[in-house]
Amino acid sequence: MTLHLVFNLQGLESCLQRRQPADPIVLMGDGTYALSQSDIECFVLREDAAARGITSNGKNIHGIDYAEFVELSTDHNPVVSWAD
Amino acid sequence: MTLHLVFNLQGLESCLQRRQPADPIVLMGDGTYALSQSDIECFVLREDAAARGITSNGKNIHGIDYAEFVELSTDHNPVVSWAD
Amino acid sequence: MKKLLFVISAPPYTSKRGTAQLEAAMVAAAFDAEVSLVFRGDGIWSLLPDQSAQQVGQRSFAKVLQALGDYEVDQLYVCLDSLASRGVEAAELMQAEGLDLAAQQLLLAEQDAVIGAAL
Amino acid sequence: MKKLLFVISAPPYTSKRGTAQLEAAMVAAAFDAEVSLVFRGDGIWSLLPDQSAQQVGQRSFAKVLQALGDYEVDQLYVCLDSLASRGVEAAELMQAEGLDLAAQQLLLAEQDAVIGAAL
Amino acid sequence: MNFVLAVHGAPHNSNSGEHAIGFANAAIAQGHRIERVFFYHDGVLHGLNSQVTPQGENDLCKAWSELADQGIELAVCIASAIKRGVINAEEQARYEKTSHTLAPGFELVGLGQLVAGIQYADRYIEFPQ
Amino acid sequence: MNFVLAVHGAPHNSNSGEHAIGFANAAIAQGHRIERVFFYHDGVLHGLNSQVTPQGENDLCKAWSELADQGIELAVCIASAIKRGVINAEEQARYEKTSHTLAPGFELVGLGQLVAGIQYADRYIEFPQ
Repeated sequence: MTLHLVFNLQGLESCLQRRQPADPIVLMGDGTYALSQSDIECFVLREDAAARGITSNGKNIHGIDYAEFVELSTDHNPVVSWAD
Repeated sequence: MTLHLVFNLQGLESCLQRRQPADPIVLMGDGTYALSQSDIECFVLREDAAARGITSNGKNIHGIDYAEFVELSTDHNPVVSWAD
Repeated sequence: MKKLLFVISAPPYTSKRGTAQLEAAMVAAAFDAEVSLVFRGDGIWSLLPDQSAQQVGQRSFAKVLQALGDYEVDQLYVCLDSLASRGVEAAELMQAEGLDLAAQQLLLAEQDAVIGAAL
Repeated sequence: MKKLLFVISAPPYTSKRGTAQLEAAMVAAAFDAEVSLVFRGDGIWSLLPDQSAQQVGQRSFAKVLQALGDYEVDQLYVCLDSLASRGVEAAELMQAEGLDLAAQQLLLAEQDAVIGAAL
Repeated sequence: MNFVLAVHGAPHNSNSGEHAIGFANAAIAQGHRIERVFFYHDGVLHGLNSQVTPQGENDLCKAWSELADQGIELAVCIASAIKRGVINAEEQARYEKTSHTLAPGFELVGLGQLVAGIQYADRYIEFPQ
Repeated sequence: MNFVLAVHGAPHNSNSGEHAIGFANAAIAQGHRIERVFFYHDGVLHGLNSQVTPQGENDLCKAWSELADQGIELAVCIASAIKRGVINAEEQARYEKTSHTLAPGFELVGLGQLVAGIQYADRYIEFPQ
């Protein structure tokens, strides 16, 4: 199963249009701004969201650190980045 | 009167929303792709459009070179750039 | 004394252009220009409170923004259309006066120069 | 032999990333990878015919694209949604097979690696 | 007329340089004066002296050098420059780097030079990308 | 598990470096191997030796250097690098530049090293911005 790394809002849209529905998504960098707009189920790199002042209160949002990010990467293949 | 330099399609949208209606626009760089989509009256830097393979057949499109670009800049003030 | 408008349309922390824009605005104020600043597009994210930039090893945009006051740069504006299209309420942001597109049109028309309209 | 998909989503000539992507795709083919290429977003502008890049002192993207054939890279695709949203007809472009989003989903799912999805 | 130009984009990731050079040469040909070209953000990378122009591509370094020879000030924002590795001999010594990297004809200046230029010039024209 | 990471964004215009370094350190801590970090496009600017880290900001140069000391290959695409002014002593001589600018721990390589890395590694992970 593919893991999708999303680096901005336009990238999220491109990803959502093209992923398999069950593929997990990690929001990173400016991709974390998506938390203030949508409530898709996803992982989010906690330190990138915190840096930007974004708090996620959605119950489908799973904050992760780099260690958990590495674990997701080993559990999925390939890992595809999106940042249109 | 302000002269607007537009460097991409998103920049054109931002510019159109905020310029005075009579302000002239120069499309440059990736802003020249707008020619294949819209028919607003505008100037276009001819060599940037040609490089990208864009031909303008609209009658409101005025191709210019750098010399004419300089003349437009002296005739207007300020000159504002758009490239969101 | 010229009227200079600084535009911030990129989000903070990925590129560092927004911070550099603030620094330029402070210098302009120190040079006695009449300075205003507008946040639009993804630049509006710069105004979220509670940024913790030290987590990613950067200076906090919010701190640089506060320093603007020391330079008497107090004409801070935010584009209401950019907020609406991102589902953000003005009340969620640090203080900046909301401007609709017509008001931005007027603001632009009275400037001597616009800096970083593309940032 | 791995399946590698190269994505081009930036227009040519402003950044030079598209050309660099083509070069990487050729090297991958020379290394016996199974290579495909998809143009989407503003990357679709790369496929306009009659580019005259020498006018701005650059190499023509179209020429590098033609060289792909020498490396037997012949799986060239273009996103039909990206064309539609830009008002471009597939017939106006240099040859690439049109794919809708469902077909791109299948193409992505069978890759071992995707390179430059962000370009 | 008197112009200040601003270059905000990196050499290989934008057309900022091409646009500014094209404008400057046309303006000079018409008898105008380019008071200063101000390099800001990633634009400061135009002043890096170790760049190699690929065959068949625009030689921007040569074009800048020709503008400098005509007395045009190529002003590189020092704050943007040193963090990107564009340093003169003085900054090399200060930060104990192995070499200076600022191309001939360019100089490192403060942001005040941008503002003073805008205040003084008839036109400020920005080439963002 | 064996990773190849790719860095595509410039140091001060992206978070590519921060993301790749964060990932690499966490992967190593879990006993994984980073086969290679491949710097491409503007990402090659991470290898420029004249950069000065601003006070209070992440010292990426130090972080890269620590990764290199652990035996991780910092592979800089030579085609992307020389046109952006990131050159080693050999390229300095070839193009008659005044100094080399490649930071210790980085090396210039061909695009083949990207492809070979992807072919060999268990995962390819790209940090575009």
